[in-house]
Amino acid sequence: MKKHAVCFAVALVFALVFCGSAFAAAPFHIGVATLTVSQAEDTYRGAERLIKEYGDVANGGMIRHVTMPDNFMSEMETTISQIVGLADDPKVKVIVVDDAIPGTTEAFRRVKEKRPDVLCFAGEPQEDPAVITSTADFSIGVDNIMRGYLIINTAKKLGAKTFVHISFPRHMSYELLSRRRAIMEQACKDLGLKFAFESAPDPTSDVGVAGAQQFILEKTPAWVNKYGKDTAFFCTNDAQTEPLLKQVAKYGAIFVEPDLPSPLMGYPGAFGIDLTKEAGNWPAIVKKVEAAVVKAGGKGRMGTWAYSYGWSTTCALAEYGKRIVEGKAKLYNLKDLWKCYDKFTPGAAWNGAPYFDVAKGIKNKKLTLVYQDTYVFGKGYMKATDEAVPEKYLTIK
Amino acid sequence: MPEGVPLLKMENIGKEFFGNRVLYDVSFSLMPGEIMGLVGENGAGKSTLMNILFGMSVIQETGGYEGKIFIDGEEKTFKDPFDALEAGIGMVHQEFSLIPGFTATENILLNRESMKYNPLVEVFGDRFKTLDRQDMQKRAEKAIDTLGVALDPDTLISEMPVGHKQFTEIAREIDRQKTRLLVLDEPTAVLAESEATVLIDALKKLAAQGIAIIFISHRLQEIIDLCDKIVVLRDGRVIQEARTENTNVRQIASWMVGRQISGEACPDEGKERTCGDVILKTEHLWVDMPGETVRDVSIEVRRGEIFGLGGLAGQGKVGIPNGIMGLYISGGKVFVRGKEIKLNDPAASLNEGMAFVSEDRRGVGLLLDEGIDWNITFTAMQIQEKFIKKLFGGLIKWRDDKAVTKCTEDFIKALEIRCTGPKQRAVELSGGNQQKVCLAKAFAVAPEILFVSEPTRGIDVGAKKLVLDTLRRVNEESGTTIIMTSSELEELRSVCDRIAIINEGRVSGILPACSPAEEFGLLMLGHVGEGLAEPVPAGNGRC
Amino acid sequence: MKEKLQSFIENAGWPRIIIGLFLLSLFIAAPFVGVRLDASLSDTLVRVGMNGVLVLAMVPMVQSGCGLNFGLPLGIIAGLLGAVTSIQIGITGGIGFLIAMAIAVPLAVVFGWMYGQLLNRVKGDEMMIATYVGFSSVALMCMAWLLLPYTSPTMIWGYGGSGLRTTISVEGFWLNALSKYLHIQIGQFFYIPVGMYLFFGLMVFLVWGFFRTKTGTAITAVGSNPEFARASGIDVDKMRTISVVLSTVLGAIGILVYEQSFGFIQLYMGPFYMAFPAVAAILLGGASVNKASMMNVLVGTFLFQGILTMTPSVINSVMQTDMSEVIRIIVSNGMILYALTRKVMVKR
Amino acid sequence: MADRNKGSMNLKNILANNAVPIIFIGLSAIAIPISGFSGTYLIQEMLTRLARNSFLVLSLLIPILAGMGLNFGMVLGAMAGQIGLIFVTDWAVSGVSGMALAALIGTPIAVVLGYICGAVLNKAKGREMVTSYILGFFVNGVYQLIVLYTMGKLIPISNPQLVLSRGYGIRNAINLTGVRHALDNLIPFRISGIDVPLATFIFIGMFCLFIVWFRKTKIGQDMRALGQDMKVAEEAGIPVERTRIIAILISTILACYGQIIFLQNIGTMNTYNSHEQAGMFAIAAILIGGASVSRATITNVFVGVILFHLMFVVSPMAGKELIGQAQLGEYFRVFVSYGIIALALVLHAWRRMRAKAEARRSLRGEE
Repeated sequence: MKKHAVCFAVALVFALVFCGSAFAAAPFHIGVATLTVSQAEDTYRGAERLIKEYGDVANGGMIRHVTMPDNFMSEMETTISQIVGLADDPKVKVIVVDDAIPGTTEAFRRVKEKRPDVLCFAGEPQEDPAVITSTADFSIGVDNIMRGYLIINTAKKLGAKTFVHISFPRHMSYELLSRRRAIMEQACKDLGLKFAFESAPDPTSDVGVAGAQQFILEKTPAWVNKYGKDTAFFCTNDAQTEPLLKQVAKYGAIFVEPDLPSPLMGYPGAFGIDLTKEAGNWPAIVKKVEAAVVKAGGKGRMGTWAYSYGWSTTCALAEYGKRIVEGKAKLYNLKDLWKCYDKFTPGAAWNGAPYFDVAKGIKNKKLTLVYQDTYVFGKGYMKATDEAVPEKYLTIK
Repeated sequence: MPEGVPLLKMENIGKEFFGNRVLYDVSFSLMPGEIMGLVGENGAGKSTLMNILFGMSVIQETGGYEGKIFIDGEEKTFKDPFDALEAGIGMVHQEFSLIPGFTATENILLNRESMKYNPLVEVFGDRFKTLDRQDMQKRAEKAIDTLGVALDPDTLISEMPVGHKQFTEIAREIDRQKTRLLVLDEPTAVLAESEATVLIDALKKLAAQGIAIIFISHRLQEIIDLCDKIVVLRDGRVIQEARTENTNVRQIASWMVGRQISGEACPDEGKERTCGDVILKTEHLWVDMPGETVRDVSIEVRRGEIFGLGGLAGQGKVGIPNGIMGLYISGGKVFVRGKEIKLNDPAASLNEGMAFVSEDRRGVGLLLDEGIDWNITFTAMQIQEKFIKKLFGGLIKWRDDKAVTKCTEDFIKALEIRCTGPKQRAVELSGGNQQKVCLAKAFAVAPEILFVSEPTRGIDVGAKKLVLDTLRRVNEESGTTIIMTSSELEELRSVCDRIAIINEGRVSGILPACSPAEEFGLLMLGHVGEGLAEPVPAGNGRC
Repeated sequence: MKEKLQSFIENAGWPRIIIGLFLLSLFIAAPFVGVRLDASLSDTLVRVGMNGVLVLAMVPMVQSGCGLNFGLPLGIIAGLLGAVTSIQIGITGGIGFLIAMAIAVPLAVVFGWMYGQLLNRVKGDEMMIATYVGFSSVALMCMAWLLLPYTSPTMIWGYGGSGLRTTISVEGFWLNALSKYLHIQIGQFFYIPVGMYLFFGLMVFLVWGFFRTKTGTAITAVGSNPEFARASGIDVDKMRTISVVLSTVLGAIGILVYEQSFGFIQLYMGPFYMAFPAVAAILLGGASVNKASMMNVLVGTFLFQGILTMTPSVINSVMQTDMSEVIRIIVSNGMILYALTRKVMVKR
Repeated sequence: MADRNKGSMNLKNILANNAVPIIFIGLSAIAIPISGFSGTYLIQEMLTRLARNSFLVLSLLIPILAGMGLNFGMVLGAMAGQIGLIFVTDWAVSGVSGMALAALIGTPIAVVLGYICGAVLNKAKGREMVTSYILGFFVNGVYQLIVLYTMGKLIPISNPQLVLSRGYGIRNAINLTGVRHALDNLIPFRISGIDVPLATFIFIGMFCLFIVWFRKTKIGQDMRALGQDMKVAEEAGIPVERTRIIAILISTILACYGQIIFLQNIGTMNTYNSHEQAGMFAIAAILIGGASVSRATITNVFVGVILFHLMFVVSPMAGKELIGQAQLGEYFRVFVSYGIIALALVLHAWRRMRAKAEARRSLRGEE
């Protein structure tokens, strides 16, 4: 118990110091909920970027930032109360949740019950599209439908003959992930690649994250041997991406882009890249990562997005909400949305479209799927955003 | 003899445990309302007889019994205690079978609660009937009233004095409408005298209502006060059956312990034994050992002596070695060779050259899951660093398995331990061989003073002899002082020089082993001063 | 012959035989479904070396009667602290690894001692409390990882500039510090890290040796029958504490061995579930909650890691489904359950 | 002298017996003002969480009564409830009738699982807690096997909103719009801006009455008896093993209903994870409420739920406000919630040992 007591004593001192700063009046507040750095660094950094831009509520700024549980799959209650807690501040007009982990829908529902005026935005919803759009005013997801085709297309351009998709049962119960897998399989067939599915241990099961990563680490060489060097690997789990990148570079295989693309996704950890000087500067980060990847032997065979998807989306959603409240932008106007993206990601090419619900056969304007151009290290942009995706992939289940 | 059909008749009862005969041809009968006292030494067969009567599972599991039991003239066999309960036999065991967090009422009516119907019973069955607390209260009060004691039915067992717990147990048997025969196994052992008086009055009342009672006790005066007749068991045989008005405490005591072979009690008569100065002395020793509390013991033991500690079970004789060896919390003073030793520290006692063969073989005495070799050598290894090879100038104390095996093999040979080899696990040995292992463990430390507690309990005759002979030999050859605790007086008398009898945690007397058996019997029963001889001070034995 | 078989089954125990046969069938099936046998075998062997010391860390506490060490994360945390500090210092190669160990071991001793004091106060409930002590210490360390003033650029968050990353690569520091010594490479895929095995062997030897010393004997006796030990003048609490310290130290060393082969340091929630694979492995190896031998460690680690390596790839290739993962979970937890419900059997 | 001694003993005992809640109240008292939450929000949140969690926590009472410790196996019941909800959602039965139907479907599954759990625990007497913990993992695997591979294929599920578009397997999240707040809003009740889930509270109240009643039945009495002393109970003819199985069975069934109530309030279901922490959090709550592994009352449940969840709501915010980093609050919360369980268990073990020493002291002679 002593530990607690000490914690609190220390905490109390801190509190007294912090309470000193006065609450200056921002006209309204924006609530941002993200995961912690250990779960998803990029969105957390996005929130930090917003605080830098608009200030923390505690210091009279605009942004009210909270985090959601690391163990979010089973602690839905906490997620809900954290998000709903944001609406407790009467000045909050916009709530951005990124990643919109399970529980977000219900949290938004509760926010709306009390405060119908609050704009509820979700980034990268992990609940079913139909579920999240039932309450969120606007959501942005990574365009797994388009990417299902585009990743394969890019892989082909990079010289891949085989495409290996690594995942596990729990992830395959996600509608968009499961569909993407189906689309990839079809695209491989159409573009003349061999498709293979490999299963890996679930990091949330009894083996833990390390056990799951280890599996990737040791299996990749065998896979490269089995499928040949011209094989593009893809992995649905962030934690498993790290060892995969390391092995892909080492054994000379191909890696188009991570599931949630970002220069920070996997690369710094996999190659031990020092980014202290570049902190916060995406182009510089890309340059540094590029150098490391090229050095590791991944030149022209490994890619990602130049700006972090999670980071950009968190920032863009908050900005979009801010502009809507201020009357400078309109909800569902994608042009306004792209402007918000541009503010934070100068020079990046974005594309996207409203989600097409296969079951109902209609477009859902509340969920927009976006994607950025793929940047291959040592090769440059792949112009994926200019590529036209054949219609038929939109309806593959 | 009263007329009519006896309520209980046991005829030619015999019982063998693994070839070890404990009951021979026991017969007696009991009329309704009659109180019978059942007396005998520990191990005389009282408990086995009652276990047979009560249908305890241990009897069935070990091959049943011989003879017949008649209830109301009808032959019965009880497969389990519930059969016996059904037939109207209630038994109050020595250990309380009570639930501490329950009230007296709840315990009296345990699993026989009064119940009320409610509609949910139709769905879930009878166990979902609610308890009828009012009726339960009434029944409990009635049972308590029958006993005629002042016992609040709402008191929790955990908050009761021991006597009340005993009454609660008896009340439970009374509440059974069917109970016609009540067996009480040493009910007064835990009671103060005043409480015992109340209990005896209550039992008389019960008998007056026609309930027959079998009363087992070591307090002979109580037996005489309460019972109509007594049956004395010795070595599994009925020695005497008598009406209490025709006998007295002395007579019963001699029936209990008396043996024709009394000459054997002093085996070395005539042989001069030399004992040295006082090696062990206790002053006002008390030991907090549950069930064997030692309250105030001051004794002196001489070098080279074999000193016996006798007395009835639960009186504290076992507590003495356990306290001196630091296994239970103890106080007072203990001197070895005139030097006071630290109590409550087993290592200190061991370091003083004392060793202990515990009565609790399986609990304290053995590492059941380890081999014989470990069992024998462990203490010596840890305390005296025997069987240790010092490597790197003593930095590493390496276990010398060769020496361990060698030593174990020697002991196996010397003590005739029947086993497959030094590595056999202790749990797989028979009781007698386990006991030999325990002795070997003590011998391995080559002690100056050896405490042996109940060394022959639960082992067969052959092993018994070997164990006792070994003790004698060690005493003679190595001059080891032995302090032996035993519930079997004859055993003590056959080995020891002097015997102290412990009663209620105190020394009730110390006698030379050759003193007449009756005197020991009287001391055991707490009749201090009524003995024939005065207690013998140290040094007045054969030494 | 029949008798021999029977005694073999009795000695090995049915669960191990069943799992062993299952694993064997996986190995046999592997080449037919396009999984390389040599690579799989090599993977399994590497894993045994990596995880062996962590499984070994169960032994002292089991032997002293403290039950299975669900508090292993505590030792792992000590190891992690050693690892990150060593990287911070920046010395590479085997020396860096030794430094990590030199830092981790004293920390583990301190943690283990405190942990031992706690466990001595809760005799009988060790396993449950250990689980929660492990969990809460992991959460406490999560805060510490963010706040500790480490500055090495390879370890801290690239974007934020402070706090440690979830995954830290040890490449360029002491990756394969042990594994690379004397390693045998046969063909492209068969690889045995002899150095790591030697180290693991050394650890096994040290633990084995420890249990042959006076103190080790006393600890075993305490676990077998604390009353017996007490009657023989043993300080039971002290022996238990020693065993807990030893377990914790082995946990710290174990994670370092693991990391040098794995290539990454896992911080934050990483240690959270580290205890379970180790517990599962030793139970699978035939240990009970109060008796464990070196053989249990070796057999258990091999079986557990073998199943972990083989089921996803082979079953996946056979059935073309991701179901293998679910089957693995059922099998491994089923075995632990079996071990827990097994009556303590008297042999012969 | 003796009396005074007793008095100080009592105060010490009260402190020792309630150490966990006292520490918690202290922590909350400091943390609430720091977190900056409004009173209304906290009251609303506590009411909601009380309604949501109490039932799950109450399901722990009966195994404790029967001396089986904390039933980690209650996640089995939670899984049964979830299977019920999957079907109900598929058949689009909504409202209270939907919940009732879900309970109806869940019950037989819970009975089977509860029986298995009870039988397994009978083989692991004295190690119930660890065993039921592992059993939870094991059955979780079976649950995944059934829900992810057989539903939609072998077990017909027609609603495309539930089944993955690949044709089998239930999606990872299910919107329980049909039964959402069905019970909570059955009797609308609002007092000064705070919604009170009256019907749920009535239901919980009824269940408390059930427990009170259950304790008065023959079987309740039997459970109390064997909870205190299994051997004596057996000697008295109480069927020990059977009664233990019944205790777990009831607990599992109640956990099944509890999970349904929990999820109707949450509104969405994480198909593969919602149940995982049900046991962990319920156990944390009851321990914080002052219960021990061998003794628990209804009061413990409610005090525990309020304190635990108050801490849960407040600590991330408080942590954030204190240290200035949002994520530290999160870690702080995890630390507090696990640390408190460890602490509670340590205190209980320590207290039990003290009680044993105390009992032995009373055996000692006059000295």
